[in-house]
Amino acid sequence: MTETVPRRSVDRAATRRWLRDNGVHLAVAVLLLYNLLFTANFATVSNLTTQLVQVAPVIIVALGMAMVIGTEGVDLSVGSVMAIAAALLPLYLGYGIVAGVVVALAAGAACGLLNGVLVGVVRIQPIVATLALLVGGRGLAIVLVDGQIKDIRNDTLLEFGSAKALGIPLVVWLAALLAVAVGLLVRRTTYGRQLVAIGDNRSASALAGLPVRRVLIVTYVLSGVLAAVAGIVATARLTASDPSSIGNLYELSAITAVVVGGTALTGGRVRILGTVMGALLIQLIRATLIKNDLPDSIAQIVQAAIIVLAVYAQRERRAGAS
Amino acid sequence: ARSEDSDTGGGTGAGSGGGEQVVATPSGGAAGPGCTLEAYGAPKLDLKTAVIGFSQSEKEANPFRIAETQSMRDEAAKLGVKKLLVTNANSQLSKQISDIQDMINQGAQALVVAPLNSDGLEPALNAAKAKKIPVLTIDRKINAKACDTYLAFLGSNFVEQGKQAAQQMAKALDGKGKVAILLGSSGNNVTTDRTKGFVDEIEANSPDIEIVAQQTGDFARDKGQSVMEQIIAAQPDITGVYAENDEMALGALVALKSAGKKPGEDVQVVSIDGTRNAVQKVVDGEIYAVVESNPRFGPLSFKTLTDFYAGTSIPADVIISDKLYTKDNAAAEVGSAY
Amino acid sequence: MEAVLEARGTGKRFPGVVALSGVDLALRPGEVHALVGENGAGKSTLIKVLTGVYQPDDGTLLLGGEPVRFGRPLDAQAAGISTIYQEVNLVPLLSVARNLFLGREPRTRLGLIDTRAMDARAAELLGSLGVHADVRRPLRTLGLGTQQMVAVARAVAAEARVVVMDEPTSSLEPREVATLFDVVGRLRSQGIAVLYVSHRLDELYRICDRVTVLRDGRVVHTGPLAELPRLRLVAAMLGRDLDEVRREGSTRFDGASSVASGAPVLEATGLARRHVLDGVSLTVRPGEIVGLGGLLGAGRSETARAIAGAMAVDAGTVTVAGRPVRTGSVPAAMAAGVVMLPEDRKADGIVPGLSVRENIALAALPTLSRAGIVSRARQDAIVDRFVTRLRIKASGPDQKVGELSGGNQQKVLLARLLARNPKLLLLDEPTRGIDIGAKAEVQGLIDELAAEGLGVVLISSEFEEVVEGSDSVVVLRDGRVVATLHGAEVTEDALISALAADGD
Amino acid sequence: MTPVSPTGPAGSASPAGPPSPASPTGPAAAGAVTAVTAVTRRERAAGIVQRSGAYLVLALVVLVASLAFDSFATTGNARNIAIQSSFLAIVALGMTFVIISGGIDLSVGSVFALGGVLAAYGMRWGSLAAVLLPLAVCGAIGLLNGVLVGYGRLAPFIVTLATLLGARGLLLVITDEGSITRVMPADSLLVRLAQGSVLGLGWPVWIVVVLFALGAVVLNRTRTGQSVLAIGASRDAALLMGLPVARRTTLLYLASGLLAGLAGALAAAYSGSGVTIVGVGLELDAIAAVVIGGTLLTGGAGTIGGTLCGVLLLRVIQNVINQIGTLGSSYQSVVSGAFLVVVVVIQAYLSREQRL
Ligand SMILES: Nc1ncnc2c1ncn2[C@@H]1O[C@H](COP(=O)(O)OP(=O)(O)OP(=O)(O)O)[C@@H](O)[C@H]1O
Ligand SMILES: Nc1ncnc2c1ncn2[C@@H]1O[C@H](COP(=O)(O)OP(=O)(O)OP(=O)(O)O)[C@@H](O)[C@H]1O
Ligand SMILES: [Mg+2]
Ligand SMILES: [Mg+2]
Repeated sequence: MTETVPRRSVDRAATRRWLRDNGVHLAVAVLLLYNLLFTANFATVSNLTTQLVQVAPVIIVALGMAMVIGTEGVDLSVGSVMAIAAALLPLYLGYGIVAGVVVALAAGAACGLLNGVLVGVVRIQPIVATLALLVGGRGLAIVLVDGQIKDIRNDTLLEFGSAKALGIPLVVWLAALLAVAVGLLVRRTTYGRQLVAIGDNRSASALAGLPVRRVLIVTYVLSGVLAAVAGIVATARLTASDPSSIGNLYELSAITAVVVGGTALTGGRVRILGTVMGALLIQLIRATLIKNDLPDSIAQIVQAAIIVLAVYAQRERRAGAS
Repeated sequence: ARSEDSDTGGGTGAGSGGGEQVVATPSGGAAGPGCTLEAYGAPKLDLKTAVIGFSQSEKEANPFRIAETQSMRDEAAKLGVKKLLVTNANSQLSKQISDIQDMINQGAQALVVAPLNSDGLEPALNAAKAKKIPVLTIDRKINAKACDTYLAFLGSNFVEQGKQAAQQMAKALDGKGKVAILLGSSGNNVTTDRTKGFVDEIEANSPDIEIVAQQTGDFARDKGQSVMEQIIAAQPDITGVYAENDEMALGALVALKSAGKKPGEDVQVVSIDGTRNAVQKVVDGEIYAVVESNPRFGPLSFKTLTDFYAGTSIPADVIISDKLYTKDNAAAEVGSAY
Repeated sequence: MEAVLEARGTGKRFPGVVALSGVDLALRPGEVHALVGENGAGKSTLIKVLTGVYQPDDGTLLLGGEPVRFGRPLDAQAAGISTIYQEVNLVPLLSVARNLFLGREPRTRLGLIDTRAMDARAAELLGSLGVHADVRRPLRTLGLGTQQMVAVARAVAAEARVVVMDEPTSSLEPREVATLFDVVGRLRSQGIAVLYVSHRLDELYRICDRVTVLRDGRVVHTGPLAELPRLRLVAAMLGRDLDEVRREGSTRFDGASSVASGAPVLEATGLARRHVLDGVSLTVRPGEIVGLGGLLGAGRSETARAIAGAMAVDAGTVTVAGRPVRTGSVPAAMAAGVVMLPEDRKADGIVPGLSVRENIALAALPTLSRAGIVSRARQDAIVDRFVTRLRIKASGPDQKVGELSGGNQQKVLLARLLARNPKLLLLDEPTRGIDIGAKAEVQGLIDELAAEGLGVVLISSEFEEVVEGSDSVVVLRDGRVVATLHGAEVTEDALISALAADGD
Repeated sequence: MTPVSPTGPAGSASPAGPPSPASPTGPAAAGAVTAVTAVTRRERAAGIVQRSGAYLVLALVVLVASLAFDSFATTGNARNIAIQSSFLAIVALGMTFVIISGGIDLSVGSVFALGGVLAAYGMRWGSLAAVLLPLAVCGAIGLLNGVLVGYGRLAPFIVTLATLLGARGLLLVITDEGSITRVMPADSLLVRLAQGSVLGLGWPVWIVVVLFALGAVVLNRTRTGQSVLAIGASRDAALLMGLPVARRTTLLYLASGLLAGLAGALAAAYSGSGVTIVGVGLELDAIAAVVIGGTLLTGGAGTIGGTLCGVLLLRVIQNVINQIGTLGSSYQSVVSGAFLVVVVVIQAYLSREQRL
């Protein structure tokens, strides 16, 4: 009797921990299985490709978001930054693809710098610091192109938006590549480890002599650049630059992906694979709802329910205080 | 900055140079007795010395709103109106209410309002009424008493637009096929009306056309694209797409092509608005037809106001006739599209 | 005699650790019961089980003979058990008074908090404990010692049947300690049971009636304290044999003050900051251990923080090995070879979510990595070295530091500093909350490091430690240096009279 | 308890024994005390500036605006601003408490809209139902948030993000995908209340005044308020101090839901119908207002009055932009974004932390 009690409790703990770390993978698997079995025309290459292509920009944004959240921050401005990048792209494509891309990325970096300085130096709370750019950024983007939606005619860019390598679209390759890169950055580099430490206990990190400000600024800059990349990807796919709608509500999708992926908003932890999976989960949910032609109302409710379930499955069951 | 297309392809839509609006229902007519200065009880006014307020509903971030606001500004300038106040509610109803109240407070003597929603502007309109300030609502009718809460309504009939689109769709598919609808944003009257007009017409007159999907694309191009991609993957055999605005249609075209479909041949696309980019696609034969929804309300609004102050009676509804772009006229008219 | 609170066969497991197994503990009314054991023995865990913070995996709790289950701390408090947890657990942003009465504020007829009455009672309560602070200011503006006293006040203010104190004196001055013992005595005379955890053995012998010794989560001895001589107690705790223990003195410092020579490693002059420091100067030579003497709030921590660049100063210069160092910047100070062990381990020290390995490597990361890539090999080398040298007790280098016992956390922090191989060590309460075994080790280590030529600044609330540890002592009061003792002058009496002499 | 006897403790403290408080330590302790109070006075001053930062900025903006535009400093305009701010203010009040507790409630925007639609829906059974129905449903949503955050220990951000979607979905269900807008009869009590005014100020404004007064009292003068502050500052500490953390947390989100619902119902009555497209992005406005008002998003500190200032500031900016009268919509958002930065930066410098 007394023998069994502990074992069972330990087992339960183990299960809980497994769920906590793999809940999102499980959820993705389940949803995938469901669709493969019950949704018409789901198990087709073209369809699966579509899902990957659509999720690519979300993943790219979510990677930056994961790092920012790792520092116990959040970046609400990513959507607007995407729009700014998208707006600048056609304005400079005239000088060639490189010029256009460089300018767009530079703009992303600049936006990130603004956020980073507000958060790291002026020490404004991330939500509000980045809220400003969320509000103003899109306006700026629209001003840049005075409200016009410009068609993209640059073949290299269009090619990038549609071409495939080894049967997989370039944009998907890009997203995968960036995921690996960010993964290594966080796990293997000095910067990455400092980032996590700062997110966990800022004052201790400062006293340990870590360059807190620099790390924070770099993180937000990276988030900005990644958002810009996503903006370019989305533009290339759309074959047009539409700053008024590109990246709308991406901040929420990205945050959801990160959190559903098991990165706590309290910082001190960055899970890249989880984030990617989180993004995939959201994508699958949306796809499922559209393919079964559910009305918007039901769609939103179901989405809400699944998010809560996914997060609940992997909640931290702390023993209590301390 | 050097734009890729220095010739600003599709860039000049904003100008008021394009096609004037044409009134379909003439003065009086079905719209009852009409409204006169006395009936409304507004003070006499000379526009040249007047402060006019224009309350725009959505960001000037899509061709329609840009053209609409621009044509108001241009016409005001043309007539030498003393001051034109312009506000924009950024799609927030509460803001449109305060916008109107603010303009009244700044001494606006007549108001032109592009309502964000058919309901919910009561406090603002009451404030205007209390000060006997005439209010013209444009492009969207509000649920209130004309010549009382507001002066009159100028604009298109969205249900009618949907109906026209349906007829074109029927023609394109000669009465047979599977159609997907790209809805506008949920809860928006325009969405509701354009859907109603289309669906009713199809059900009434084209029993063999089946509506297989209705998903929202939020009036945005990228959403139109991603939703379309999902729909094609799920139902590769659709033959028609009805987009409730041009932007979603343009997004859909991209999706169709990347899925290896030939718009205009495998799939027929019909949409509403008449933006230059869309009309160009009609010329290229990718879109079958575009029902115009003309945003250039400047001239008509100020003409109506001038008439009103000149003592003419204004009908409650001044419905403008919506032009139709098909391969027959598109090439000729694309220049006047916005 | 019937026990008020009793734990039977208590067991508690954490991932990778058995913190408690089969622990029996009975608290009788009117007794002061000592709970002792090495760092990580399970004292705090037992307390948390007793007070409803953790749920035991096995065993039962009896309250006045009746089985009880505390789902959360609130239940335990409702049952008349009030607790002072190991790390100060109060709300720093709230005022002192509100902290004291949080959850049981005096209320007016309208049911609203009676602020005036509350402040008055708070001031009285603290005054009776010798703390004369403005009770309306935020708690965080008080020194850690003072905060500890507030926690004590809060615990005794609630009329309780059992009062649990987990290392309450670890950050207290002799003066406060004495006050605390007064309180304990009063509680005992009122028939209240007190569970008392401390690593300061002399304290135990002064106030405790019975003792329970924990080792590795098991009870190795229970009984009247008087019948257990000090050495046996230590032996029981450490699980070593008597003579081995006998060889070690009360502190490991060799009294012989090494004649420090050579150019000063640290020269701090005229450090000043409004209301906190006013013109503190300090010189440390290689191999010299300089103690900072002072009472609570004298500004010792501030001095250390100023030198370490952790606190901006209005005036004053810091020179390390002849080179001036930019003040107010920790990285600058570290680059110059100055490192500090912060006073508040929980808030300013550990990074709880990270592993032991990462916490140790944290400050040295740049030196452990090539081209920004962390070299796992170098990291492990350093970590292994210090884990063994400091006898850090963890389930492995991958255990989260947040899960370590207080003492082991402290050792990890020391390791982090040493990994930078610094020129000057600033140690603010280095042995706080460390068991005598570890304490001796740490003290020995400090001597060792000094012998290796490091300069050391030592802050300790234990006069004995300061005196035996330091070659010279700088005495502070109200942020001013009031005396400096050298070599032979360094005695407790000298220190105390220096403290007493009024500076003007 | 008896004060420490002068010699007793000193004697027993250690063999040598520290100086007895009576003589030598006396000055030392006194020293500490004087230092302490000195610090306090400075801190008080700083505290006042910090807390009134929002007030100062508001005053400044109003001053500039009144000088710049002659139609700004008019009673009519003041009335407008007051009534227009009131609905956001009610939402922001709930948000303030949630944020002080270290949480956040993103669902308020949708809940606000849902409240309005339900009010219009309930109107068929009279004004009372038109208030109770939204309160019931929105309260339930708030409760759900609270339980998931308080007892389930889920991240508030994500939980309320989910309910943001859910509430919007629910709204679409009861309005047939948003195609139905129910009108509220102008003669009904609720509408007359929402649109009517006393002493020149609209009823909603008075409701705001009352609610905020209550809010301030609850926060500063009740045990609930104190525990909210404690939870926000350190959840663990609050737990160890024996506060009913989970229950309090739940209560907060419930309150936030109720307030958002109430605001929605009032706004609907004010605008005469349950419009489906309102409330989008309202949560961000509320958060901005709260933070501009000087409340820490990290929790543990905040003021009710500050939030009111924050709300007014946001509205005044909008008003000023309209006063300029010719700004394009995109420029408008650029301006408000830039303004947000300026305000929070000023705030940040006013409320500088003394410590590192
Ligand atoms: N939350 C936790 N998770 C995992 N392990 C824990 C946790 N808390 C404590 N432990 C482990 O339980 C053991 C006992 O820890 P505890 O804090 O009770 O020791 P202690 O006797 O209080 O030591 P000290 O005297 O240093 O405070 C230690 O090995 C510690 O690593
Ligand atoms: N007994 C007390 N009463 C009121 N305030 C105090 C008291 N003791 C300390 N303080 C406050 O704490 C502040 C910092 O004290 P601090 O603890 O850093 O000094 P210290 O010499 O390092 O003492 P400690 O040994 O606690 O570190 C002082 O400026 C003082 O305001
Ligand atoms: Mg302990
Ligand atoms: Mg100190």
